[in-house]
Amino acid sequence: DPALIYDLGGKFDKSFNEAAFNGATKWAEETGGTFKDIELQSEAQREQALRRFAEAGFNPIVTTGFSMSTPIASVAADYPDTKFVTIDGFVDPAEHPNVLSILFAEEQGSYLVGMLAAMASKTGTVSFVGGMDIPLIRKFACGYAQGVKAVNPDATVIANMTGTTPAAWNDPVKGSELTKAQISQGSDVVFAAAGGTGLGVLQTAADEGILSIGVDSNQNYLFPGKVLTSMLKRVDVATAEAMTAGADLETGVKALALAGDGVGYALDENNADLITADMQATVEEAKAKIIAGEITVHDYASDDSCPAISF
Amino acid sequence: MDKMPAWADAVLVPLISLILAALLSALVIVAIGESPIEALKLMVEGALMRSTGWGYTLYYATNFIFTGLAVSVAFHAGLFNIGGEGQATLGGLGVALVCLYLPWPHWSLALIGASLGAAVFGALWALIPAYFQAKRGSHIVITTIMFNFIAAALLNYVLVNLLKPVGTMDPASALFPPATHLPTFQEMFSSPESPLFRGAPANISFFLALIACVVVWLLIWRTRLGYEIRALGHSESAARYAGISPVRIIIVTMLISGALSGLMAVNTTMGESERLLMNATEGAGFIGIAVALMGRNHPLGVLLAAILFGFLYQGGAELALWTNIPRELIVVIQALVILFTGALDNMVRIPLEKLFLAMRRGNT
Amino acid sequence: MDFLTLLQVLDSTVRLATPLLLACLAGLFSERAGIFDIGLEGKMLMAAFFSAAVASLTGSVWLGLLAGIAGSMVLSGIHGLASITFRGNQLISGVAINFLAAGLTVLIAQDWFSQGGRTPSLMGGGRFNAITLPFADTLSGVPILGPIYAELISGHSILVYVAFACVPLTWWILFRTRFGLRLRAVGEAPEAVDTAGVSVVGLRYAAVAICGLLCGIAGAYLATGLQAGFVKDMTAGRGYIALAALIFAKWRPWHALSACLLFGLLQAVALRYQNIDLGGVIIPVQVMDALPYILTVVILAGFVGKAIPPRAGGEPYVKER
Amino acid sequence: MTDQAPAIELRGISKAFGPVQANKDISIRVMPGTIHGIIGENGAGKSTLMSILYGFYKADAGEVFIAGKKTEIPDSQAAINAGIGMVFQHFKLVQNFTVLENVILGAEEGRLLRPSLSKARGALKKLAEEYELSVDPDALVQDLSVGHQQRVEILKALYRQADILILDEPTGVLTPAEADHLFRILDNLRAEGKTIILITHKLREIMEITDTVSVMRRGEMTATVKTAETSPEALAELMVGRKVLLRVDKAPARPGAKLLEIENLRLTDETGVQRLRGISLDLRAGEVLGIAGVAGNGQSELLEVLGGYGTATGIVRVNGVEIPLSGTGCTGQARRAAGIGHVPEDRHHDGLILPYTAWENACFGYHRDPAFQKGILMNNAAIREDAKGKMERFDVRPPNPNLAARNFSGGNQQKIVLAREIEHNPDILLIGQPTRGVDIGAIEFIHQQIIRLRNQGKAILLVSVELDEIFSLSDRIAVMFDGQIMGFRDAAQTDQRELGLMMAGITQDPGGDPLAAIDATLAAKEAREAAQHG
Ligand SMILES: Nc1ncnc2c1ncn2[C@@H]1O[C@H](COP(=O)(O)OP(=O)(O)OP(=O)(O)O)[C@@H](O)[C@H]1O
Ligand SMILES: Nc1ncnc2c1ncn2[C@@H]1O[C@H](COP(=O)(O)OP(=O)(O)OP(=O)(O)O)[C@@H](O)[C@H]1O
Ligand SMILES: [Mg+2]
Ligand SMILES: [Mg+2]
Repeated sequence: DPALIYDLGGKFDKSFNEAAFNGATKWAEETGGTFKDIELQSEAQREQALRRFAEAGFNPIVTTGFSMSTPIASVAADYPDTKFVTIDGFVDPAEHPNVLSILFAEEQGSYLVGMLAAMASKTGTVSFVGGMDIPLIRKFACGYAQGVKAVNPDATVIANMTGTTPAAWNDPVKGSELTKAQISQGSDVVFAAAGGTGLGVLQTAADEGILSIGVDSNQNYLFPGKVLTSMLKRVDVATAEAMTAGADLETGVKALALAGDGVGYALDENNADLITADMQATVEEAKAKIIAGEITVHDYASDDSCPAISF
Repeated sequence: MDKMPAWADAVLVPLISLILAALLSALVIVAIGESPIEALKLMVEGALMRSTGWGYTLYYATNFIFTGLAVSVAFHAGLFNIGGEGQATLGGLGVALVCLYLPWPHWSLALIGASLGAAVFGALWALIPAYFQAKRGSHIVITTIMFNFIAAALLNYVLVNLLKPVGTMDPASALFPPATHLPTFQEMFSSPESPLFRGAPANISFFLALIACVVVWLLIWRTRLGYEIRALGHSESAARYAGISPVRIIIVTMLISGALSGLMAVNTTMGESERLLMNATEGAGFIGIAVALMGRNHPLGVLLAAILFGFLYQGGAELALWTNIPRELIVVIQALVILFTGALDNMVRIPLEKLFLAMRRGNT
Repeated sequence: MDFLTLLQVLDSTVRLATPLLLACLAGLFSERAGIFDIGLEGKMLMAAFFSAAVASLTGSVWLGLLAGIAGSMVLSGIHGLASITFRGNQLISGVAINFLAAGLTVLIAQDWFSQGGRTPSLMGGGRFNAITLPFADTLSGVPILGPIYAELISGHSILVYVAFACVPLTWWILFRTRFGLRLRAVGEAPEAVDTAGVSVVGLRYAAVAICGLLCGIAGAYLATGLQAGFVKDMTAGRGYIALAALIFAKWRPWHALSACLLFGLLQAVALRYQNIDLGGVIIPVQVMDALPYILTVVILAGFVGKAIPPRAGGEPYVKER
Repeated sequence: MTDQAPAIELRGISKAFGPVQANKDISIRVMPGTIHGIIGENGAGKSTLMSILYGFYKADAGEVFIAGKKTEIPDSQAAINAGIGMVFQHFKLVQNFTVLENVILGAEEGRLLRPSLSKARGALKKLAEEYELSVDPDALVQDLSVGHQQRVEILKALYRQADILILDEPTGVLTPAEADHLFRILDNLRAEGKTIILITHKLREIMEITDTVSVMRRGEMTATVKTAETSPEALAELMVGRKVLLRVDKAPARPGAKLLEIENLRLTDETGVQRLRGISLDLRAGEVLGIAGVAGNGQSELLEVLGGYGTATGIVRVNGVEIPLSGTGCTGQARRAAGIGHVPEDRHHDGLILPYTAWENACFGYHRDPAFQKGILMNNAAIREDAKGKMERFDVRPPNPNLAARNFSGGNQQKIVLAREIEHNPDILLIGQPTRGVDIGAIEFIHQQIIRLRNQGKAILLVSVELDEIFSLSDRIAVMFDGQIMGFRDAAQTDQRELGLMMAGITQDPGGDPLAAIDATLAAKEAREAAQHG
């Protein structure tokens, strides 16, 4: 059986851990298989969970979050017959042949929703709310800003972070205030990449009559007609695929990008009225170009810098 | 003359309180549709019946010993140091700087250096609130709360902008050089014939924590400084009468307290993760308050309470591994343990005292 | 900063200050009666959960409010039992209550709603909506005062007005009524109250109950006024900040208002002005994030003298040892 | 008289605090319109018995009859309803409330304060006139002198229309003038038919004012007698179980070298009030200089400055060497090193750490002494041994150094402090209120120790509000008033009246009734302080 280890944010973070859970559930429903999962509580449990699951014979062991890569690197050699998957993390395949690293090109998905934001914006000012100031969140913000500027080079992108303690991921009240502050600075589309805090952002955007953009999972349904789109990161698909492959999982490094729909933007009945055919066409064109390599979206993590916005 | 024998107060009361907490926890487990007996079995087996379980229990306990001692030392001077979290955070920074930027030939030297780094950084982070309390009367509870937030912001900045290696996603420092690797219990106690503590994070800093317990005990009950700290804690006016300077004691005590909190980072940052993480303290500073209060501010009590909390953490991890019980159940159990052993202890003590008194009357 | 921005910052200040203010007044009642309470955080959290849960189940925000208050008061009852009846350690009890609330809210939420420790988002009658005060629209044209009235004073949820009304009410109760006199006395010298023939236990329970009530409103405001649902740990340390404000205010109602407004303002400013560019040097977001806390320490050390808590505070009333 | 029901009758009252049997089967009858005294050693159970009558503690067994009717007194409210008022040994006042607020607390008229306050204001005015009990109704209690605080307690009881008034050691903290005043009030109350129970350690007071007196020992009532039919000596013997020397025998002083010289000592407290206004005095080896004065006239501050924990200006020389009065050299430890021992007035507050054991307290302030060290640690064994010796020599009971200080009676606590300071063999000993609240057995012992020290050639500065004590111990007497010394007198050549006037700030005998003159100077002093505050 496969096992799934969620990052500290917990199984139901309405975000990428939840996406992994959904993917695993879908896999279980479709195949009738079962999987084991655990929500971590502390840093030290990472390695513990890996070892306990490996010893108990679970295979593959799928993990979410970049923080799992280091523990996997130190455990993998002890269990050569077990396959480990690190979603968002990177483990050198040369050293650890039994590990699959799945990396998402979040900047590409963010780029597309940034374009949508710029097109939907009437004021020329759009904004971003991040949970904590960490590289991953900057990566989102950077891609987003690039997309915005691609459509409207004069647009203003306001990027704010919620806080510096773990509470930053669960403070919808602060998210809400940040959104209000951004609205008063002219923003009329806000992209939230902030876990539970993001709910406050989406809520306030809906209350105040501006558009919002969800993250990781499709969050369009939360406020139908008020969420412009969601930046999708198909952790669910990646999880389900890994589980389907089972013990025969191919290891190495897998980059999930726009090509192959590893990332993308959400279009469904909830936001059908918000995205005009024109907008969709423009975004699809950009998407094709990115896939074709004609447009390169800069990845913040590659050199810790961003051409479109400063942190 | 006491109302009941000391052993009853020290053993019987906490034991009965613990049982009450366990019973109530069992009710909660039943309420969410699981079996409390199974849960208890899992916890005990996972945390205490295997050496690896102990390896985790003691790893957590190490953290709580340091923060618990920190809180209790301050308490003896009448100071409520809620800032363990921030001081431990800064301690982590100290450890990281020492391990990353100084060349260490051997782990033993690195351990000394890192301990110093952790203690100094933790102490300095406690110094400012201490100074304001001593000189300006600024309430240390407020200032230490504030310093927790400030420490988090500082660490966030340092990690993301200064310490994080370029191109990595983790807001964490680079791995420390191998020479700073501290011996784990596995390396210390395992032999090929009898593998022990496999993979457990417990490491030599547990013994550092034990030493800290002894040192704190000596400090508080055997040194002049400890005598003066306790005197100030009991009565400021008497302290002044005896020529004990409140300003000096407040500052020195908080430096010691901050250093102890900071030392926790040797266990987490150097011993376990071997790099500086964003949230390495994980609330241990707050658990330290509960541990200190439950341990009645005595190092032995702190040690026992820390092990109890270590057990809850590790047992909780086992529950999370093998059942569908949400991890918050462990938080509830912790709450009940704190409540019954720490705050509702008189509920047990008063009837017991009556019982013992009646027995004594009956005998004489 | 132009006038409109100022108004918006102040508006944000009011919203951020309201939960602090309610919790701070809650703590004021309790601590004035000699019961220290670091469990404000937990009570608010409990109330936030139950108000959102019941509001979402019944669709009535008022029933939600009642449920939130009830949840908070149950915790108050536990605190009272521990610190009044069984003369336990008030700090430990408060710590335990914070843990209990953090765990129970998520546990129950998961059990009831299976949405990962959240309540469903509240719709329509499940939330407190902003109230537009009379003439707000007509007056908004009046220079200066008009916008102040329309933007700043009008347009908050009813609980905000309740919170602000609680300040004079608290003052009046404490300093103009018999109950207030006795309450203050029991926090200063319980033996004086006892020998005057008044029940120390009764008064302290009353104070703790009021504390629960106000924390209940604070939590309900977070989950059903400011937000539309409960998210785990959504109080995010506000209980501790309220405690700081209480000490800052030296346990006085009007000062509590100033202290909470100050904290609210500092936060509002920090939220609005992240990444300030000072001629090339960009102040990092972390500095702004920490600014409210740094300023608090500076103000405390620089301008506010020593805060002396109620004399009997934190000590159980023990007659016979 | 005989057919009249007793105002109070207690039958078979027993009370245990855990293992301590504080009251054992106590019965007592007090007739209406009389003053009944209760005496007994520290810890005999006097306060406990009265607290039971007032409903503060609940008796384990026994019955209470008020005016012949069996009355249940489960709490103080019941006692108040039964017409009982009590002034506790340790006042039960809210320090930061006004007098008025303290008086109405628990006896308010309605839910709102204003009506109660104005009614009480009127009532207080009447009571003040009726019983000479004037206090400023709007003053904060913490600003009042102990004597005035006691008036507030009495007013509280009278405001509740108490017919039975219990006073627990009321004169322990009063000056002779204040005590006389109190007794006049008690006389008036008795004349009105009220019943009064008076606990005191002072036999003179018992003889002076009571009608009947009971003696308690170790929780039991050992005797009840008519005051007129007994004598102080007999009572003392009943109380302690042996003969007690009620007077101090001392040889004439042989003063030697000047050990302490003080010139123009001044101190202003943090509220801006001048507490010491230019004190100058000399103290010689082998003499006791008694400082008399009403509490709150700067005596405490004088001791604090000399003891090293108050900063002042002026010159102080010890053995001819000037010592610093502020800064780093001004600490308690520096003073001890300079040969000054200090028995502080308030043992609970300053002199002892109540949760510390007796042995820890026995080295308090001397804990840095090299004899008590073992390397970097304290030599607890040595300290304990040393404490044991001290406790034996000073007859501290129980002689158990491991017992916490709070578990000793007041007299024994006092002995621990005295032992500590005296045995360290200081050249100069500062002693504040050495016998406050201590029973006569202990008083006898403490007085003997002070005289013994003087005879060894030490210099002793004694501060006491008890004129009796000042007279029986001092060789010279200085009177302090309002931060100044009104004058020095030879103990043999002055009398209570002259000192009493000086204590009120009057150096010249005005003749006639001194009370008016006293009131005038006191009013002037209060006005000055108020002005300084503002
Ligand atoms: N609240 C209490 N709890 C426990 N023990 C007490 C309490 N109050 C008094 N005791 C004990 O009861 C005994 C009698 O004390 P009590 O205060 O009645 O003595 P007392 O005669 O008033 O003494 P003193 O002359 O010193 O005022 C003492 O042994 C004392 O230790
Ligand atoms: N609440 C209490 N609990 C336990 N013991 C007490 C309590 N109150 C008083 N005692 C003890 O009772 C004895 C007598 O108490 P009391 O309060 O009468 O003090 P005291 O001897 O008169 O001292 P003081 O000099 O302060 O008047 C002492 O041993 C004291 O420690
Ligand atoms: Mg007494
Ligand atoms: Mg006494």
